[in-house]
Amino acid sequence: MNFFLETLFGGLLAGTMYSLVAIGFVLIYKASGVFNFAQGAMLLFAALTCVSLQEAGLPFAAAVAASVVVMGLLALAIERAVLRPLVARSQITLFMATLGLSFIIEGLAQGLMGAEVRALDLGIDDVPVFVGDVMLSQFDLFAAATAAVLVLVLALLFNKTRVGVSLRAVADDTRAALSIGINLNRIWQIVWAVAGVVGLVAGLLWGARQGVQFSLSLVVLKALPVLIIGGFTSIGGAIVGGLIVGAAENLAEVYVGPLVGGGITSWFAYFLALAFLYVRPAGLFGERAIERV
Amino acid sequence: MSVPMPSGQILDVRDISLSFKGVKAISGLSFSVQRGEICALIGPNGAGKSSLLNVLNGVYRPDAGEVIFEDIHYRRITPLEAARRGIGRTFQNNALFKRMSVIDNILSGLSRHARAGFFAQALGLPPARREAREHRELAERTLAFLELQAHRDTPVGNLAYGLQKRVELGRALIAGPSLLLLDEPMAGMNADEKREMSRFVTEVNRGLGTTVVLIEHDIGVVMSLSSHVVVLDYGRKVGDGTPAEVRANPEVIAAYLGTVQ
Amino acid sequence: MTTFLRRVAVAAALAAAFCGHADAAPSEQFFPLATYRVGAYASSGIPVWAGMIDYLRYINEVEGGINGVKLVWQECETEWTAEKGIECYERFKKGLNGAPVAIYHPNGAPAAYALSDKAAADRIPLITLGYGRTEATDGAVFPHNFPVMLTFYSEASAVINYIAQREGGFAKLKGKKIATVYHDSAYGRETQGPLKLLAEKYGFENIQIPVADPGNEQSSQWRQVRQAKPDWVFLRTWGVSTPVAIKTAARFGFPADHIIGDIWASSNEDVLPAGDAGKGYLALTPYPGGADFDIHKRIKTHILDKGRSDLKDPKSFGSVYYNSGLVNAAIAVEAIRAGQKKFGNRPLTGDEGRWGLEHLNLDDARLKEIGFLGLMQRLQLSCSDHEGGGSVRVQQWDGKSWKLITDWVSSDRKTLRPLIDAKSAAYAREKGLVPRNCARES
Amino acid sequence: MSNLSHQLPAPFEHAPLALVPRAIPWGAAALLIVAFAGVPWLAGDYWLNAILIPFLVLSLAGLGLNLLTGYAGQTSVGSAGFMAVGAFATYAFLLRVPVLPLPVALLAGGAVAAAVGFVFGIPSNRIKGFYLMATTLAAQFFLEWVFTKFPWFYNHASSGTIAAPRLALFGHDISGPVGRYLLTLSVVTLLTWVARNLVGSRLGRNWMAIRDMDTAAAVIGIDVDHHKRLAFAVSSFYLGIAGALWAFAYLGTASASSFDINRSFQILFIIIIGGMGSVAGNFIGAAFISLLPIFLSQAGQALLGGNVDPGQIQNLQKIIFGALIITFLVKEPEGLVRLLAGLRERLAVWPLRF
Repeated sequence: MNFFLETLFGGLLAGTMYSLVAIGFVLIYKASGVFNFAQGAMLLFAALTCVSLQEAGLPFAAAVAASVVVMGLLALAIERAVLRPLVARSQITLFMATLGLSFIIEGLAQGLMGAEVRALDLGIDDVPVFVGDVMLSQFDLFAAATAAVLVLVLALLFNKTRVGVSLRAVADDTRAALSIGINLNRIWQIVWAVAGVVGLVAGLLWGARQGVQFSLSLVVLKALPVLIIGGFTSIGGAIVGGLIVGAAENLAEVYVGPLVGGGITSWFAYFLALAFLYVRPAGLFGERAIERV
Repeated sequence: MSVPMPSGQILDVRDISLSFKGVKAISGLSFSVQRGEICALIGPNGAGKSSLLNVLNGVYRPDAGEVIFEDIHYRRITPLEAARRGIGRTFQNNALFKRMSVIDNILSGLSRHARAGFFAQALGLPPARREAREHRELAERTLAFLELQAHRDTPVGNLAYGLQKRVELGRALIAGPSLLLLDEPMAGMNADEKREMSRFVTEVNRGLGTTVVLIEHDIGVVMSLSSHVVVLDYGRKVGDGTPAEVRANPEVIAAYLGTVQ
Repeated sequence: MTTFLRRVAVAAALAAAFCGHADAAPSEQFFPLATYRVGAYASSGIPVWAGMIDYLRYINEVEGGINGVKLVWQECETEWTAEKGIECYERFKKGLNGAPVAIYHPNGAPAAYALSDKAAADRIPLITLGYGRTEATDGAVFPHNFPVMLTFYSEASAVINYIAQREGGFAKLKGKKIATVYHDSAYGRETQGPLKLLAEKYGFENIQIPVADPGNEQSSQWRQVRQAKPDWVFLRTWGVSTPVAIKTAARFGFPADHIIGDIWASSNEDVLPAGDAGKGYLALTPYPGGADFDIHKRIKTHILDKGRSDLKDPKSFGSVYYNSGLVNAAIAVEAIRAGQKKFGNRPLTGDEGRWGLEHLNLDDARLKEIGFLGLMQRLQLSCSDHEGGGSVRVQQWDGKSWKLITDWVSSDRKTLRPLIDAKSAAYAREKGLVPRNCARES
Repeated sequence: MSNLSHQLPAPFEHAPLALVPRAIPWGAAALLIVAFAGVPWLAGDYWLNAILIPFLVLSLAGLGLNLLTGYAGQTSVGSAGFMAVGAFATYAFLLRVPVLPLPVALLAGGAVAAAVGFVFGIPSNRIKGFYLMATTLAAQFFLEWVFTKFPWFYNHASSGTIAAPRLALFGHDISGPVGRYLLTLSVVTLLTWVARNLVGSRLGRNWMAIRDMDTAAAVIGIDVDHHKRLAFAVSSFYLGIAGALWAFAYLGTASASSFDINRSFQILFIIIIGGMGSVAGNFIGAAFISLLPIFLSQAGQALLGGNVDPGQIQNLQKIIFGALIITFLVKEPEGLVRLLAGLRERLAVWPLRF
């Protein structure tokens, strides 16, 4: 029973790491209707920028601040070069454009900052913590707390600021938002920048865990089932989806894995997502559009 | 429950109710359509006319009530089954296949009549070729009837709105439906185009004996084209009868004058 | 559009130029370098090419080539993929400006598999150190594949031998638990067969725990490890899954000094990202890290200090992957030297290169001579044995660098050879091949 | 059928008939003659092994995906998974039923892939768009896992790889570069012809109708669910055969990782660049995608020599590639095939316009 609880809690905590990546997706999808495959590349780019600056001698806080600026500039460039020319095109077209974008960002990241593995130390002791008999990871707790703070900050940003209100207007009804004079391009720039910063946070946490290197961009594949379960349009959904995927994946690997030879985490989350989809075709929290004909 | 339909009727709508997320779109609507007539549905925007058509051919699923079409009773039917039973349909905002040519759009209307199997088509075997040739002839005739030959190979997305309406009519027509549902077939047309479209509808109705249910805002067109008018307002029926009867109905006048100037 | 067409025209012209070079009498030996400097595995590749190029440069500039035959090399980027690997091979196989190819390093498992048949048809030997088909040890069935020094089977045996050494003899293995945490791929699974056999032989409990690719989240695996409480963990991950494994192990309280990394989990790049969690981590390797070997002193004086090194980051000098580049290059150079004894001091063809490899014999004296003693094990190849070595050294990470803690630990290749013979025979049947008769080869 | 025309009103009967006569595709015929008769004599090993064979196989894979995505409108990023099914199934047939001739084994492998594709296409009745794409990702990862997990699929080889058994056709050994090229070319020609038949027939029309608007397709009597599943099956058949050719005619030895997600993306790029909803576009896209990197690396090698880090050339190539994809999406969403058609139209009126 203890083992079960430990697996469950460990999985839930691990799931928040997925949620962190998924949140960036949700922001962009809500504001610009783009399924941003390049989120993984942005994560890599952000973390690599931060580590490179740190290596160049900047203190950690300054490096983070500078990375935030860089991600803002990247967002500006993306909005200009990709989103604006493709406005009003189909979602699939936009998705494919982000595939191209991910190539560019990955090429840039490795070209400018090298392909070596960089260690990243956030100064968190990664030693086990015991709650009763149940072992938890301090690092995971920290990551979960970070995710919570991030969600709180985002909630404040979207509910209390003018930018946030216009963003929600855009997400609700783009045409109506345009008609009341909201500058769509500006909103996109801001949202992509915020998503870049979310990517930075996720990139630093993932980077601390596995080293900052190319494979950081692969975490995007882990975030997809999370999005599907949670729905593309809900930050709450991204959190819940991450928790579900994390817990289910861990439980499945431990309890189902041995029956089929293990190593099932690569696809289990996707099948779980499929099962959810079959019941709710637009995710747990997503809303299914009524087809108007 | 299933009271038999009087002969001469092709469609009987009984107590249909439909709502979206708790908002009533149609409530307790009943009316019937005689075989061979042109029945017009009129009413202000949001009265539930399009929703009703969507219920009839299964795009929407009503909460209550029953539809009787020919000899089948249903509340919920799939659009596919409705098409197979002979209900043809055009849409308010044109539901054409925009990247396909005019002739391909018309041809697609025949697909439920096709018999050639997968391998016959894949390998270009004689049965498939013969069928394709026959279908093409029929499509060419439809094009000619609707005077669309000049646009045969144009992608419909590039056509003027009025022409698109005609293509959509052709696509529904070529399948030989016994009931044709036309959702604002003359929307956005000028007087000449409306006259032409009216002519097509009349010819289809008389030549083929196809029963037509259409939604139209232009009262003039409705009065000259149809033999039966049903008036809806806020999802309820407020009038039902010949054009003359409906024109004299005070409730109809109130509903109409209240919204349309 | 027109610029695009122009570009295509230039490309066609270039490609034509490549295909139709004039044949001159060869005076140089061509070393094709199929590299991977970008993509997911670039971080491990970059130091390898530096090691290879530095060694080739050292041979050319200090020793005047191999018995006077100068070496030329050219790079071709494969991104560790099979397609680009094939493209590079096809580009290179005819040689460079007349300089022939004697030996080819596919550098990457996908390319190695894809080139196996093609190289056999072109009669060019492939060296796959630490990857490739284990059953290619049987040179009778695989004349052109050379999984030299260490196959995954030998590696499995060597790790058990090392554990026995630590535990105080093979008798002590009985009842011990040895868990293998492996990357769930063909590479990761390859030790399952030999470990099963050895577990039966020595009576230890063989626990296998797979990590799905890419392996950046492993809490469920290490929770299983924690539950099973093994005495030792044999870590057969690769790429990003290694540092994640080391970190996650620490998170679950499993001691790093009881984890033994395999050949692909034994580099600086594998432990550096793990930070403090990697302190004490053990790893076995056929090419240990360290810059104190004799060859390093020579290369430092003649190449590095003259600014002629291919290394961009001098910190990597003596890193495990840099040293693997040295060892890979040295095997090829020595094989060509062996071939020259029979064919004369001239550039060799693929066939001659293969003969040289099958008659390669590096004993301690020769290793000392070329400066590789301690860095490279004794190696003797033959027609029936394309592996030759089978030993590893165990190194321990102290947080900054690797410290060698053992001499060469050999493997029990005799016990495992029947497994290999069965697989190579199955392959021969499948392909309808008639094995060579090694007794009649000279 | 004829009973339908009896119901037509008078104007229908008198309508003039204008059927377009079928033109003989001289261009295609000439291309085929060159490909079958000329290329084997002219091209060396490098062109056959490293460029033409993979180009043809990728074109075929692109064609398979294009049927599903470009024609039926269902985006898939699991193409490589279905290729793997075709490769491993063909291998199993060749290995375990040695009497089967190669073409039959290929067909059977394709059929198995089609069946698997059909199964993964079942959710398409409820799941749409990006959500459906996730289904195909599930297929990708699951199939990759299956073909590493169960040693039966690769005959218990220690390396997890499958190697081409002796390639022979009617007793002729075709394992040389020319033999493998001709095998690939024949298969691709045949399947391209079939694909042209399909997309020009009612089936292709129905797929396009579903792509353009699936609700309307159902309303006019097209069985949308059935056609979507059929598209998955047919597409997977093509991909399966492409996978078998990739493994045996091109690579020689393959494993599950030869069919990873990057291959799926590569095939998706082929159809984006070449042109969705076009048969010829797949060939153009595949040519582009297989030649561009080779051109860039050769050009880099030739122009810059050893002065530039080859890794940087590769990074640059990645950036160029990504930029090209975006440029295509912005400037020519219908792909290179449209661009070339435009060029041809302009050339046709050349003396007048230029």
